[in-house]
Amino acid sequence: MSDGIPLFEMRNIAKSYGGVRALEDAQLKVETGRIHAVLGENGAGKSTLIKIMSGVVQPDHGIMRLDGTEMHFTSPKAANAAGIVCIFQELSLIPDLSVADNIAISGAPKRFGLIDRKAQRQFAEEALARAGAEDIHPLALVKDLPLSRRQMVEIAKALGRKPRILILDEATSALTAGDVAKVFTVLKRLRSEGLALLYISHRMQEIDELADDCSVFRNGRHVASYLQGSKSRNEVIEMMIGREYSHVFPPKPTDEKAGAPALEVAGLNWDQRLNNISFQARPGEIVGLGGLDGQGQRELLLALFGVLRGVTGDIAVGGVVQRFSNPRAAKDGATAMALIPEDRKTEGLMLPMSVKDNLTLPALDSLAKAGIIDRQREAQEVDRMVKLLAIKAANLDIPVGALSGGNQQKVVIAKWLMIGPKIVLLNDPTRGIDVGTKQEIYQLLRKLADEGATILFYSTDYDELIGCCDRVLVMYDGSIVRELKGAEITEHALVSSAFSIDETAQQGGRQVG
Amino acid sequence: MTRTLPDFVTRLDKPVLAAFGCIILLLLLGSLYSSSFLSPEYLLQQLQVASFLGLIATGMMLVILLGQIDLSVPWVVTVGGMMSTAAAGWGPMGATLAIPFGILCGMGMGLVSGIGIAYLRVPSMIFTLGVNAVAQGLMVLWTGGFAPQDHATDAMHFIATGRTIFSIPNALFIWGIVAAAAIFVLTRTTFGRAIYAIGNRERAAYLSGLPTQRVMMLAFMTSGGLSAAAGVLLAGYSTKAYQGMGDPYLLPAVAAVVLGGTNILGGRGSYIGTIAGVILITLLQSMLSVMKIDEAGRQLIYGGVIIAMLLVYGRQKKAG
Amino acid sequence: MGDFRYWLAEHKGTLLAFAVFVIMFGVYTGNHSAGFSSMVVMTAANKGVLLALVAMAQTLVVLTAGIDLSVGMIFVLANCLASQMVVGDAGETTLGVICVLGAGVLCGALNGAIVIYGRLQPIVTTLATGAMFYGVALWLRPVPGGDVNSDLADALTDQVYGVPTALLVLLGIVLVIWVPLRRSEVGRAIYAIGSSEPAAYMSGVSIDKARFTAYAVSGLLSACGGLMLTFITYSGEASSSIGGSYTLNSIAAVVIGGVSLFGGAGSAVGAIFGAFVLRTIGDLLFVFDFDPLWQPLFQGVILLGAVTLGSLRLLRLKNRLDLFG
Amino acid sequence: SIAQEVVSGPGAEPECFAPWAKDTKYFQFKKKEGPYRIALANGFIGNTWRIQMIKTAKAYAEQPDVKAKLKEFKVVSTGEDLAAQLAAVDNFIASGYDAIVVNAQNPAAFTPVIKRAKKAGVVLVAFDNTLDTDQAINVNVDQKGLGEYWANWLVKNIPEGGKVLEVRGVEGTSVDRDRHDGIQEVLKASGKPFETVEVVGKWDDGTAQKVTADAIAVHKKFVGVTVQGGSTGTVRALMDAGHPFVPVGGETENGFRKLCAEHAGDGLKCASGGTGPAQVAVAIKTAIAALEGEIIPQSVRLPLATAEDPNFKDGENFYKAESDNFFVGNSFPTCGINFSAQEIMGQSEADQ
Ligand SMILES: Nc1ncnc2c1ncn2[C@@H]1O[C@H](COP(=O)(O)OP(=O)(O)OP(=O)(O)O)[C@@H](O)[C@H]1O
Ligand SMILES: Nc1ncnc2c1ncn2[C@@H]1O[C@H](COP(=O)(O)OP(=O)(O)OP(=O)(O)O)[C@@H](O)[C@H]1O
Ligand SMILES: [Mg+2]
Ligand SMILES: [Mg+2]
Repeated sequence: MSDGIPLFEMRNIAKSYGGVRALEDAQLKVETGRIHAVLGENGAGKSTLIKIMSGVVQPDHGIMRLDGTEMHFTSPKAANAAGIVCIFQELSLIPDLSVADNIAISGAPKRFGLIDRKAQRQFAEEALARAGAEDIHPLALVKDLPLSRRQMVEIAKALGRKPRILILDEATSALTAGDVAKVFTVLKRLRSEGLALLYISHRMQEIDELADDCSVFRNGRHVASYLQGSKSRNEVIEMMIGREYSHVFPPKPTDEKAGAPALEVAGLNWDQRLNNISFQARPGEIVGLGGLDGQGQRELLLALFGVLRGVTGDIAVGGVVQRFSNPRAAKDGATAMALIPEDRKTEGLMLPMSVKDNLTLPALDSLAKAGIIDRQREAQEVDRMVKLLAIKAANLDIPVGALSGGNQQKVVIAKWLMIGPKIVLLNDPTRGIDVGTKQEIYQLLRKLADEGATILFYSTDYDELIGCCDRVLVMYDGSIVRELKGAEITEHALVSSAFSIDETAQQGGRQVG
Repeated sequence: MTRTLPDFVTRLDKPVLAAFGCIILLLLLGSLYSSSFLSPEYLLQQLQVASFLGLIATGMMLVILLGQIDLSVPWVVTVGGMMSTAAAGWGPMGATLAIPFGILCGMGMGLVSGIGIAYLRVPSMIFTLGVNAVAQGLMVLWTGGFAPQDHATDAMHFIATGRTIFSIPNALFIWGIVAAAAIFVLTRTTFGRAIYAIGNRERAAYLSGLPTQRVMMLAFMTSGGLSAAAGVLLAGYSTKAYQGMGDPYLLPAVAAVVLGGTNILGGRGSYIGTIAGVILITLLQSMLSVMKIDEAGRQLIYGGVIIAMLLVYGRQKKAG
Repeated sequence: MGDFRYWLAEHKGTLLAFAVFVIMFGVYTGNHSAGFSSMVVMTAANKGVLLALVAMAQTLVVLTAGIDLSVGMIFVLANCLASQMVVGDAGETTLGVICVLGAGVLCGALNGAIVIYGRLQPIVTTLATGAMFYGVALWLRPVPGGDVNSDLADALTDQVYGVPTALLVLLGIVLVIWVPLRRSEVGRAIYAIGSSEPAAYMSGVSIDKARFTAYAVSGLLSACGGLMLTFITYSGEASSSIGGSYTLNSIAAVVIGGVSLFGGAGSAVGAIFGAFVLRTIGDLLFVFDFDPLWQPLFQGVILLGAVTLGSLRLLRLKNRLDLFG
Repeated sequence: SIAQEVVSGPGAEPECFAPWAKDTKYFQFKKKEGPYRIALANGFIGNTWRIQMIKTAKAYAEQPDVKAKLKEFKVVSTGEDLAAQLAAVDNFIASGYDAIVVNAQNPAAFTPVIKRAKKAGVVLVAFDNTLDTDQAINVNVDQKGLGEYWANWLVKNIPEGGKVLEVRGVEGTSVDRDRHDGIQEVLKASGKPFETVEVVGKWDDGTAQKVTADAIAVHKKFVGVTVQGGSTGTVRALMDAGHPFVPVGGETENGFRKLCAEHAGDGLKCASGGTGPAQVAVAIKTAIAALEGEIIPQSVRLPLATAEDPNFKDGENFYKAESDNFFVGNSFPTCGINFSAQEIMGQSEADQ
């Protein structure tokens, strides 16, 4: 693979944002017919690298060569024209346009200078078929599709541009296992058709399955490139985080939790999307929510947190039946419930506001007397949280949007820890987070539980459920179909119950943890 | 970390400094025309007039920080003026209650706006337009149908035009108090923090357990109250309330807030900037009117200067 | 069948505005002593088309997630210009019309240029340029007056076979300007940037071109409105209150017409019906016997009610997060 | 059988329907049998003058002798939008009203409407903002004459001339222009060294007060003031600035006359002139006369209601206990219209 001119090559690329050095002396070589994985922890510079490749940002210096000729891309359009197409994480779809419009957004078929809708629709249908998403109606609005479908549209859109190099930046992080499998089939087919693919993901098992070559980045520098399979998983992780790595998950306590349940749910129904849900959770327990994506897990968390209207059934906190009409009520007083939302950028954080102001938002009432903020206590609490979660920020007055994804997520968690929550609801909190940070989060969750909090943990990542949870409630179509306990929590059991099919019909899955 | 610097210095960001710079520039240019523009009487006179706009701009800033706008200013100002003078007609009791009653009525209008915008989720751009029309309807009906007393009380006149200490206008003190309160609220209270949070992203603020709808409603109530308070002052200034007294204040209030560096989309801005913006707009209007430029030229210069100033310091970061 | 569902979803706002208008206009003409006569319809059309054109202009800018506070002033400026230029023989009149429309495009282009290259917020930009346009209008026409080619004016404000010509003009403008724009790549880009500008940028959409087009065409449509006003009044007037009221009413019309103030969704056709709805509110004063002092209040309350109508959807709201868009 | 004919004068009731000029033509409409349907198409309503006007119109239509002649009297206010007002007139024509009285939003814009009214045989009478036409009846105030009145009075009271503050109205209106021309021509013709400083008060007390204050801050001292409207505000600004009292020529606001009377002893000399909102009653009366087949001048000149220092009398030409905001010149004795402003504005709906 080292002889001859590579399809695409980057050398000595550097990029700084203000004072932050995102990339320094970075290299990358991409070959046709291969899938190249880019690995690195949050803030390693992966996204910056591919943003440079795809013309979204310009490098401070360094050179890029396509087929041996030097290139400068001043916009995504220019990169597209050269055959480099990038799939950003849910960033490039236009919510109010139809699927077909989105797929054909640049270079739609035309008649008499106007868009030929019929031809465009055909074009979109073909692209969707190539991406294995024939079930998506081309006239549906993107905003009406669930996240995982949108991601498929994104892939179809990229394929519609007939790329030579296709880049996927965490393109699967919002997808369910089933969709991931579909996408993988497509990607493998593209590889065989001679495309070069660049693949960024924090999910190691995906890399294992897909990649041919790997490059690891750390702190904006290229650390190593190697052939997939030539290094063990631990070696790779250690290259990424730059330190020794063991025990992803903290040990689980073996004792059965006793005592009165902190949270009791009985016969919960909502809008035909939550059906007769009943369960209990005790202090010190981490209860997982499993199942395919979109089976009502998010809705369940939102219902508990007082966001949904028209919820019937009983929710008892600490033995007292409650009905929260908004998150404020759920958060306040003896309940002290916290929800770590799904999308940190729109639901968790005010990106332009400072790290400090973001951190203290939920706890503001307790830091204030008669509405006036006690600034000394505020500073103390903020310091405590920054230390506790080891949040890396140049200073606490910079906008939280300038932090890397992982640190942003830590801020979201920290702001809720500040209220001293008794019940913590987690909605897929590790999406797009690197392994190192994930590990810190797992440990934190266990520590919270040991201190007596009750944790309800929804994750799309089976490894996490297996590694972290004392119990897992598997949901299907708005109901809890199965409860797995202790050693019963295996990938096999999770998958089979997720599809709500007979366990014996499933082939045995790999057991991890 | 820059912890050692006092807060108000770090808050004086570039747009604010530029706005103050523009004020000085304007005065210097004006002094070429007539040295009177630099005389203390003229400046104090401008500050007194600026106080009315200052109150309105304070409320406007609150709602702009939320990412909203209040187009009901013109007739809520009138409501404040007319209701306070009407109350003054109800005997000695009415005279004492005149000022609070006027402000209360304005808050009532603001409450309606707040409910429509925060709870019924109608865009503020259009709901406050409707509230403005309703307020106008009410005032026309009130004046024509009920022949109210419209003479300002002595207290109102004194507050609006009197000069108690060092010949500084009382109205300026009122604005000073309101300004101090606004700065305190915006920087030191949970309410202020909530306003910035909602302006940045209401969804995240709601999920953080902030009472977003209540805050929004209260902000509109405050805006209504402050507009009405300006109406009370204006009535005191003219010694009477009259139809249309609020008309000249809507667009200057928005312009003042924006010239002061507050982001029109919400979430960012400091009150010091608004102070600068109010003074800037007041001076600009007054100088153009004194310089005997005809209305056509005045409008051209007024619009041109706003664009020019914003081009100097109000540009957004480039997207992408 | 499946396709129809998507078509319906796309045009829901427009259809709703249309339905509301039909009902209100029905009530109006039903109670009018002259009934649904051609004179009544023509009067309503002449008045409605003006606001409809300005509302269309507003729609274009609102679709890009902006707001244009200068549409009314461009309308007034065009009116003043037309009252000076659209006179004389056929050739001079044609030239005059072209100049007026060109001036509208120029005003819109100025707005667009400042928003794009100056990177100022549309609302502030147009607030300031609106004052400037008004200044120019006042300079052109310090006192009301002027004239217009009355043959052309009469032709465009009369009726043919019982159909008001003003409506035909509006229809022509929709067919010549709106429909092609809606179906062109630039038009789609206008929706795209309104819906999500970063996504549009990432998708390689020509953002500047689309935005510039939106503002320029908006100026053109406002100028069309100003031209029609000249034909209806045979004169020009630099009135800031007319400019202001058309600007504000255009925003109301756009909202009633189902265009999202957040950009990216809605149609100029909806805005047209929104404008007609607003106009019919005023007309209702004729057929119901209101005390004159109650009339402004009545109009205010109806306006408030009309814009609050959309809140009925909240009754069906299941997830409170949907409140925040 | 043309509905509207140009005839030669003299007209009916010449003391009320005074022709504007010697060469003013006369109209005679085909006599119609009463009672009549008359409409008032008002535009803007958001100021006191207009409210007072509408209340006067209603009160006039309620007077027994007038009421007997009316089958219907309808008032519609269409707001600031010119097109809406034109549509209102068209609607009244379509609905078969016999006469329409308008206060035009734009005097130049009614050409097409006048045509249609004429065709339909509808009597169109304009007042206040009258129409730029000789095809419909205008009930006019002599705006330029008002300017001349103020200026003549200033010339008389400031024999040595000096710097005069002129607070103008809404720029771009013919009323503002005519009043301004009247003032300037007389001051110039006086041969005395008058210099004027113009500011724009928009006929609005608050604006007038503000710009007067600005002007005083910059120019320090004036020997006299004319103010087209917002006179109360202008005098307030003089007082607030501690400017010595000088002769002021202003409108007929009650507040202005109150101040003039109150401070007459301190040296405040005033001339107050204008025509009040009651001109609407003259317009209605003209419309009825036209429908009855009387000969009417195309352009009617209204008398000015003036009062000068030292003739301000409480309860006669101003009302101390009443609101500042109404306009006192509210009666036209030669037309038999004798409302006192206080009668109109001092009564609430409930009392009537
Ligand atoms: N626009 C920007 N402004 C300021 N700093 C930035 C910007 N974009 C990236 N950075 C910084 O550059 C560094 C590299 O970021 P980058 O997004 O490339 O990391 P990443 O490897 O993609 O991380 P993740 O795994 O979280 O996606 C980070 O420290 C980040 O904070
Ligand atoms: N304009 C900007 N100003 C400041 N910081 C920015 C800017 N754009 C991006 N960043 C930061 O740079 C980093 C890289 O951005 P990017 O969009 O790749 O997010 P990310 O870390 O990959 O998040 P996710 O994992 O959710 O995709 C993030 O921390 C982001 O917040
Ligand atoms: Mg990244
Ligand atoms: Mg990431």
